[in-house]
Amino acid sequence: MIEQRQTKNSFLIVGLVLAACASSASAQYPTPENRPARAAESELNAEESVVTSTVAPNSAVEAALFYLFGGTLLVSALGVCVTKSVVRMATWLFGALGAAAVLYFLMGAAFLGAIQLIVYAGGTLILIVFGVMLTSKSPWVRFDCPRIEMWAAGGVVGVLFVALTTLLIGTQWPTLSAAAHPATIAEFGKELLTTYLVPFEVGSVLLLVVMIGAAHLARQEN
Amino acid sequence: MSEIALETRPDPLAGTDKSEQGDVRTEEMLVNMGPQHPATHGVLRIVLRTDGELVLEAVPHIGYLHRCAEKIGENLAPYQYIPYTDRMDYLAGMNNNQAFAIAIERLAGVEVPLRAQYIRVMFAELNRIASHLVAFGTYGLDMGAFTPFLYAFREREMILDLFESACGARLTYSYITIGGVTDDLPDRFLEVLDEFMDYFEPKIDEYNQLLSFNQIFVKRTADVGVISAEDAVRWALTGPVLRASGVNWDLRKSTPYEIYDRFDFDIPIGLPGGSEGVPRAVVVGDSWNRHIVKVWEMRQSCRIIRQAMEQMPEGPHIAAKTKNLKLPDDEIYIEIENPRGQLGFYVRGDGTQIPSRVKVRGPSFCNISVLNHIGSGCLLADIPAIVGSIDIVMGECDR
Amino acid sequence: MTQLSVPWRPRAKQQHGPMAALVAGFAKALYATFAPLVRAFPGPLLIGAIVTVIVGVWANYLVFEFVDTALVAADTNVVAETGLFGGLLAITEVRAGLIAAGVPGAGTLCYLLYPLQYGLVRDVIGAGGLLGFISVIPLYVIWWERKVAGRIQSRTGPMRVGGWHGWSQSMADGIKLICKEDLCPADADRPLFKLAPYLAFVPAILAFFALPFGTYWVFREVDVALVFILAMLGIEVLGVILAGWASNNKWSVYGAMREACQMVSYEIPMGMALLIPIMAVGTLSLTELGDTQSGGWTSWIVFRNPFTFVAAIAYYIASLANCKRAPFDLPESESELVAGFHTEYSGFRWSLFFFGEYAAMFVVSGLCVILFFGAWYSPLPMSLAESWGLGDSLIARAIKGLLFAGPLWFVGKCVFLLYVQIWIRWTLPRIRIDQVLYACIQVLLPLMMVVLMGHTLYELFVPTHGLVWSIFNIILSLIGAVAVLGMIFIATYGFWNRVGLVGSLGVETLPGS
Amino acid sequence: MSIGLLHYLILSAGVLCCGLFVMMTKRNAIGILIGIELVLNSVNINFIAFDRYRAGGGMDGQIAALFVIVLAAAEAAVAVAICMNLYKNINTIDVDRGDALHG
Repeated sequence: MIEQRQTKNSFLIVGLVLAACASSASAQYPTPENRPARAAESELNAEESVVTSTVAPNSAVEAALFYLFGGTLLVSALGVCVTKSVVRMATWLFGALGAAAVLYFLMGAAFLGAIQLIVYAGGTLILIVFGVMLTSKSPWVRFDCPRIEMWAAGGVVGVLFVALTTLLIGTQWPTLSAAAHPATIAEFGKELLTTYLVPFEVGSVLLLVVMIGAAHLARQEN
Repeated sequence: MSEIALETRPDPLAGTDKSEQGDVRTEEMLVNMGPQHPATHGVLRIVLRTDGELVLEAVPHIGYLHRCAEKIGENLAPYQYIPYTDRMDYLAGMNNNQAFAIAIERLAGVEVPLRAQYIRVMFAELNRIASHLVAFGTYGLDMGAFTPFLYAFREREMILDLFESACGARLTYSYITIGGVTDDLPDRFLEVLDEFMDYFEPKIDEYNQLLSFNQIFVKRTADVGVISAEDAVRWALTGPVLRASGVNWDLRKSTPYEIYDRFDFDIPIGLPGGSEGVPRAVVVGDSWNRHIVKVWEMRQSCRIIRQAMEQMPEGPHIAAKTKNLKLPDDEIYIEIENPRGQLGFYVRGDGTQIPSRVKVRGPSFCNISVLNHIGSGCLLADIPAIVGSIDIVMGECDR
Repeated sequence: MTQLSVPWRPRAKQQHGPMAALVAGFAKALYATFAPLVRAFPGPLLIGAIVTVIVGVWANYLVFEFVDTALVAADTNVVAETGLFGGLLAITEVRAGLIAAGVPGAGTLCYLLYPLQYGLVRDVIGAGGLLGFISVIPLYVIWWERKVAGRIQSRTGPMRVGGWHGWSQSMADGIKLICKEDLCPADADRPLFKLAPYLAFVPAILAFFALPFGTYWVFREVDVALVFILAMLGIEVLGVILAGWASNNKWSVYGAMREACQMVSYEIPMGMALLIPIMAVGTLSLTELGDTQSGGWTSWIVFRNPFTFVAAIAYYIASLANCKRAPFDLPESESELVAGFHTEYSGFRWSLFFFGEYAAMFVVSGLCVILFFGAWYSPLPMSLAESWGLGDSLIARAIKGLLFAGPLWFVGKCVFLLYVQIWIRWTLPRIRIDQVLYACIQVLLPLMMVVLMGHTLYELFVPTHGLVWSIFNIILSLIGAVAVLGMIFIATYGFWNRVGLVGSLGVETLPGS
Repeated sequence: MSIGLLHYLILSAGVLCCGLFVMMTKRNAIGILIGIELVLNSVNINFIAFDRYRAGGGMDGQIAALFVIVLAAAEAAVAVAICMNLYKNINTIDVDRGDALHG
């Protein structure tokens, strides 16, 4: 009975993912061909890129670092997939988050990389470990999933990955080799408090609400 | 393999109440504190039923140091048994010797020379100081303050030097024996002792500055493990634990043995917070009071020692006949004030040299029984605070 | 013959590996060489070592500065991207540029410094130096802590190993730890158990890579260095939690949970305290934060206004909790939890926790120094140096480095703060977990909120010139002077006090003398 | 060998697929939360990569990524609170057993 329901649930997810796949495949992506208006812009950037190419990290080093940490990210993500113990999953997740943070650094988003480490690694992950400790009876918490469902999920995800990759490779992406200019933290702050002031405030209110809400949820008496 | 072990093991908590009243649903668990644990002062094992940091139950398990001390006493002549008594409470060997010696003397009717009685009292009080110094130091250690421990041991070493000069032993003295003390005081002993007292008495203030009135220490111990006066009496607690609960009861005052009635000293008892410089958070009967009563007792012991030094008479140090005593067909139970409480010896003679029955009432054994009463409902870190304040010696607890 | 069955998993006797043997052999040889020397000439060798370190540091600095000058002189546009290891300068152009810049002896120096043109080579040298520093610091802080503890407790501390005051005691301990068996409990989560010490150790090391020791003395100038270091300190918790969890020991789990509680709560007041210098200066870059405090000790941020003064103290308390030092050493409180999260660890893995802890101690002290206590500047204002008219010669630079600014000042201040940490540890009892959290959430957090608001208002509305400003400045300077003098007095008071012990019973000579 | 936008996008697609797989196969509520974190991270990589390789200035991508991180933290807090509540009520965090609202 429960088995059936589980499979039903996962098929629902499968359907959703396939639908998302299909809709993304049919979407029109901007390519230089269908977007002539940006030609002027890219010219401008070509000019900038000449000026700033000395600032950008050496492309070979960047490539090496990308493959190293991209590989770490993927391996950690796969590790999350195949591990059964929740704490080990969280540890793999930490590997993935750390590698992602290094990639942010690589892409010139140093502030985000640091924030990622603080918020995710320092906060979210501890939250998760907390949750695990509060909710597990034995150190080896395992919730097994029916084998058929594993295969189904794996197949769907594989199809999705292949579809996405073909789609991505087939699309013409802007090929700027470097950022227009590395964003400084000051500009970041300025943007956040001018253009994005409303989302920023909404975000802070959200955090407050979440703080109170989570405390209330966890405390709720039966 | 580990999973099977975990799954098949019977759940010792099955049937216990889940703590539903809390904010967060939690699981209780059993943890073993000891027998090998730095805060249990020897080989005490406390089984804690905990809910996170909260201790719901603390059950002391004793007996790891059981050496059949009482049974041995029924197979040896009393003077042979003296070395066994100081191995019970190894921090207060003199007091244990004294208790057993007094019991046998009263039973067999041995008259103790006056000088011997003065020496005994002096040494018993010195040993009380040494014992309280250990209690003070290790209590600091339990609270995470390492330094007072070494200060206390520095002074204790000096007392042990004095003991060594008198009897050659530093821990298990067998100095106070039936009919007196084994040897007379060595030369210049009283001068050195006087020098030590001059050195030591100001140190008590230093200890208080360093530990007793330290805000963190007060916060850790005040209002922790409170024993009311009624409870203290009901649980048959004795010694500093009883006096900290506000009960003015000390055998040296109430039923003076030896020559304690000749000295002028006070019995420190537990004080409520806010009075006489006591920190506000303190209540009568809490761990802080149990700690401070010992510190004040050190000062009173100093007073007694000084008076004993002044009044020290000349004369023999031991009665004429102390060995091969025939114990009458009678029984006796006497108690004296050990540093930890009332140490009682019950001895029954049957006309031979060897007693037919020896029983000991150990103060640590009686005092530890209150642990579950005051240790439930406190935090995990309070357990060392409580155990340390009760000041147990497992050797005497298990005997 | 039946074999005795044991309740634990039987295991082959483990020998220490070839690596451990190599390290031990090397250290032994080193020790055999130096110990007799040290025993013979402790004083001259100590002075010699200090002088060598200072000279080495400055020579190193000058070399790097030289290369920087060369790079600037040779115009970075000619950097050719020729390989994986960074740009290679055309050596002739550098030479021409240097000669044009008037550097003496540039012709030959240029070729000597050939390898330093590669960014990677310089990174490797820098990282090597940093790692050397990081491995020496815990060794000697541990040794020093034991000496200070000994002094506080009227005993001597390590005296034997190596002769002069047990100078190589930590090394001997390290060798012992490396050679010890690496135990792992039978029911532990083995991979996590083995991983956890590295997770506790590596972030503390990584934090050093963004920590500036002087204006140009930083491995990587990150403009978000402060956030980065905070992140690294935050990650360290993860190692502790995993260690406690993976040990499969209830006491260890207690330690881990305490660490999690403590770190998560103390990060908030710590972050708020750090916001205050950031608000005052307006940057997240530690180099810039430090460089604003060059005008003598009155320009230090701690004396900027009353709120920064409070913030500095609050930061110091929070940082004690952050690197689990007494009185906040609850995760490893030996009287309750035996050893908390590292109960089950032995040997090298155990020592990694301690390396991490001492490195973190240095990092938080370094942050405190940079953000509040004038970074790498001496209490003398830099303007004094200019008024002396020293010029820019090599000797003038050395004098400036010693007297006014430089990594020596930075390390010295850090070491003083480390000393305060040690001093607190051996003086105070430990507080209870509820008191730890109470102190954080109900005392420190509201206090920091008030301080943050007050600081904002102060910065906005109190003039930075004129009478009010002067009065404030004088008052704060007086408070600072009294505090510093008081600290020094208390720190040295014991030295006179202990003389009084001589002659009293049982104390024939002073401990340690 | 030059690293372009495509590389990052493919990487992020891989992480996304892993996250989805985790969400589909794990029965543990916290495991699912971990899957969500992976998916959010792949989104973030996309945002930042687009930000970097986008024509023109601005830092919309980074700001968006910042908000994603904020939301992820908020979501994790609420989700863990829900897990604890779930555990309080049904004594497990197996999501398939939390079907009290199931018709």
